[in-house]
Amino acid sequence: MNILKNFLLQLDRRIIYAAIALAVTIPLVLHFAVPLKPSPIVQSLFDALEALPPKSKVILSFDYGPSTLPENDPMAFAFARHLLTRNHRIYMMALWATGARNLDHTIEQVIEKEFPGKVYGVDYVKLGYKAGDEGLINTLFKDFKGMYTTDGHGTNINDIPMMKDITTLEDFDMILNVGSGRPGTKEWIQYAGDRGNIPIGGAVTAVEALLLYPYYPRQLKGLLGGLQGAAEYETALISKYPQFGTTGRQAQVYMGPQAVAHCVILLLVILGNVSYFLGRRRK
Amino acid sequence: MSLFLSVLTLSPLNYEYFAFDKINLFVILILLVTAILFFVLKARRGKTLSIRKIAGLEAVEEAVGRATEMGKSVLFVPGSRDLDDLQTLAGLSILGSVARMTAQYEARLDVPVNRSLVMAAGQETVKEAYLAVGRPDLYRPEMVHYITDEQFGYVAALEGIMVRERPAACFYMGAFLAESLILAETGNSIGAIQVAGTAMPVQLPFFVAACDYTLIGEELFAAAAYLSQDRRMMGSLKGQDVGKAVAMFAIVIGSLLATIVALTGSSFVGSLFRAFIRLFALNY
Amino acid sequence: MTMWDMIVLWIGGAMTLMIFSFLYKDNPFYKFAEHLFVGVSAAFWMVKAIQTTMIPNMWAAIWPKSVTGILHAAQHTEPNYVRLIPLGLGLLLLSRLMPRIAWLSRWAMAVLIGFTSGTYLVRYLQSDFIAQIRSTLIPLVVVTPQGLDVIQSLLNCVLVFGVLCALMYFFFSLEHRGVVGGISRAGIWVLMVAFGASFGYTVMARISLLIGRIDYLGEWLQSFGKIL
Amino acid sequence: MKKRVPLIIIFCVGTLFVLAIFLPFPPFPAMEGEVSVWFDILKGFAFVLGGGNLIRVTADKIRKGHPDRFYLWVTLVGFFGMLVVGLLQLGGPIAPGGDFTTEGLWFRRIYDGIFAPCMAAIFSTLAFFVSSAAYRAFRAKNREATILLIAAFVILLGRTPLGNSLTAWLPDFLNFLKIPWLFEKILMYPNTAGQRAILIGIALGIISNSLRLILGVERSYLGGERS
Repeated sequence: MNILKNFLLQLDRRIIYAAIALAVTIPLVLHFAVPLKPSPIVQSLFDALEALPPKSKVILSFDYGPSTLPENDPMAFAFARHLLTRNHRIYMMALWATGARNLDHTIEQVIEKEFPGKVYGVDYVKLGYKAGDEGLINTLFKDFKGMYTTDGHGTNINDIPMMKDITTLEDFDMILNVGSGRPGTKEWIQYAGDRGNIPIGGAVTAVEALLLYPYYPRQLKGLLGGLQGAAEYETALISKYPQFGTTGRQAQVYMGPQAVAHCVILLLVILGNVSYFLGRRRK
Repeated sequence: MSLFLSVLTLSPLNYEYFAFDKINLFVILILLVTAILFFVLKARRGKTLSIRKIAGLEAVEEAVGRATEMGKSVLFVPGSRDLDDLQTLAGLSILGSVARMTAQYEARLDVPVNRSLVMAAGQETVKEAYLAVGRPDLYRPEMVHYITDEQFGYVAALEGIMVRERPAACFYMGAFLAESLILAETGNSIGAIQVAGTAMPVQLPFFVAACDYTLIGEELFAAAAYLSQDRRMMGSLKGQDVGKAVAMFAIVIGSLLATIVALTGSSFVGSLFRAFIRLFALNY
Repeated sequence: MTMWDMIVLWIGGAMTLMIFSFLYKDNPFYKFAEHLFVGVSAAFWMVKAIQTTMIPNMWAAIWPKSVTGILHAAQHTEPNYVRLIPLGLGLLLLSRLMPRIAWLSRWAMAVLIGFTSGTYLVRYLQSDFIAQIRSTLIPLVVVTPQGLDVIQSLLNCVLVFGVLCALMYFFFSLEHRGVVGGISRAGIWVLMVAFGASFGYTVMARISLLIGRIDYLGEWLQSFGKIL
Repeated sequence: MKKRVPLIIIFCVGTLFVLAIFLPFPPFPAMEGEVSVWFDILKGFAFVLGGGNLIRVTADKIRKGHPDRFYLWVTLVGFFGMLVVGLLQLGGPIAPGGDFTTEGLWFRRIYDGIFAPCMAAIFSTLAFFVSSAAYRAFRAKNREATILLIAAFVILLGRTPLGNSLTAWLPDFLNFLKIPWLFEKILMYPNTAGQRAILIGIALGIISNSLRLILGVERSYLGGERS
């Protein structure tokens, strides 16, 4: 008992760090996955995408940097899979300079690998990054091609078949934002959704999600909040399209370590209080 | 008021020259500006206004004093956003007051920043503070120095500065993002007194959990006024209180009206409630 | 995976470990990574500013002909002379490099500060003052066709009185004594619940970041396996 | 002249932007967007000052024989290396549009190999800091801290599958004791109340601070002493 008491009272923060590292690593190595049922806010976005008629024009905006990749990438992947399976057209862009790399990553990892039959310029296009943050959304409202005169590869925008009938942001059937801050889903809602009555779907980090709940369901069709939201969307996607059962589980695989780490943190809170009361009694 | 509003918005006014759909915004703006101006002017005439103690701010001077005694430096971080965020400007105003203290105590001041514009403004602020207390000899432009615009590159450098220089007092005042807890925990591990202030709601819990004192939201903007003890600045705080009173009054009236509607279903009170709500309508 | 991809992955993995080594204690590896990251990232944002702002939004706007063929955006557009203003302000800002006229830079700063304060004043008045009050105008009792909904009514009361008490905490003119002290104490409790809740909520996001990194290190380790 | 002019500029520009939202005719509605672009351009100019400062401070330390000279050299090499590679777009076609994702670009390789991993690694250390803060800060020291602790604990529990199954056996009329119910209601009611009060306070703080700046009551950052 005394050993435990002294251990808790003099607990080095490095032991806590090691505990968390193990709590994450072991389940990851063991591929410990957690089954999840889609919550209403996630299911509603899934259904909104399902309800779009084929060949709909959908913007997929990559508004996140490398620091939130683990949360945001699975969301972008799941959207790309869902949209292409439903034969929609994807217009990929980024409001964040650092988002451009993630856009490429989605094309390389998902579109080129899993959908070799899809044609660049017909089924998907890489518009790339443009500076201007929410101001860019404003400008796109007036003149889309004035801002994007070329695609991300430098090809003239008028030579790209799927850009033919685009003049303003209002020509799109839906905007999906994968984001982690400002500009992000909130700006898409304020500057595009509210103004042009374009349906907006959000997929953001757990921290951001907290601030976006008030916009659902009126201004926001649905929301994936953090890894959990992404994993729920994957569940919805796999149950409808079982072909993604092996490739489409990025977030679910990450949810195992997540759950274990959470339990470890709960334990730490309890231990912290035990040590506090033990220390107080000793005085 | 509601009658006045409906008369205004229904009358054939010329919308081309004034956005009458935002008239409610205009009215509230004028109300708040008048309240603040009234107290600023009243204070200028020499009226002493009493302001309650703010614990975090009482601690600032104590922390600078302790750093001086220990012969260690004072670290000041004015947030991680640019000059186009008002929190950064509030942080710089507090820097002005802290710099006066370090000049008086002859303590070392270190202000690493992650925006070039903030560096320029920060240098002016610190220089003026050292001049104001008559110690321009102690001022060095390198006190405020630029690191990198990259949020986490800046954080990496700050962590390095903390564990190597071991400042005795760390101030985090301004707009903070995810770095808040990294800074506060590193500061905690070196045993520094930490006072933080931010108006980023998501980051406040981390500062509250890991720092000795935290200025919550509005207190950040009040801090400069409080620390400077400038009468006109203190007056503006009284004006803010009028704003809060307006907000509380509106919430009480509004929810009472809504309750009466819910209980009685009276159509008269219902229309009264709808008129009241229009005062707070947003027309972007 | 090309050779370059491999090299990039190795360096990335090594950098990740160097950064993590700080958690044990400050050491030469961390110092190396930290200093390299500072230098590289400062230049990264500088290059970005030149390529995505200075050239397309200033240079190309003022003098579109000069970038025809290089910058697609600038083709066939008329010069936008309004952008001479930021050019002028920028030059004023650079006067800081010459101590004798350094005070001129304050003019540029003054424009920025005026812009920030003006836009912030109205933006926050709308989105945070008015909109937040508007959302709090709710009935304290909720009556459904089945009768009084006690739990929902209580929750609404928590919301309305919670906002009122917490606002009381922020009053500067009143010392926290007596009735005011009691109300503002309740206000602090409300704030504490909010802080606890949002801390607990955020933990999840932070853990995912680490999972991503450890996964990356796994990939890094596997790349060694491929070589050996 | 040195002190008066900046104050006049702040007053005019600030007032202009306050009034702009009430004036629906050109150029006012588009003004904010345009000036944000100016701001970005000015940031570009400011990089000369910031980058210059970084080089000068670093070089000064090296000259004075700072014990960390080696590392300071690393900063300089990293800075100039990335600058040259980026501005000249080494290894790829010249495209001043700012696209750095082209295969083969050195800028992209350094981004992938150094910038992105460092950024993500530092961000992810938050997982460790969150845990040590949870151990140390969530202690029932007094009433306020206990409330913080309970709220955080319930929310944390609600985010795990464990928390959901823990109270699943409760009968329906005790629904309000179930963790998922508490999780949702704490987030939606007391949490919202606290956040809302903070937001209203912040808005007032910003309004008053902006006004102090516009009126020139607050002017320390301009190097002008307060009167």
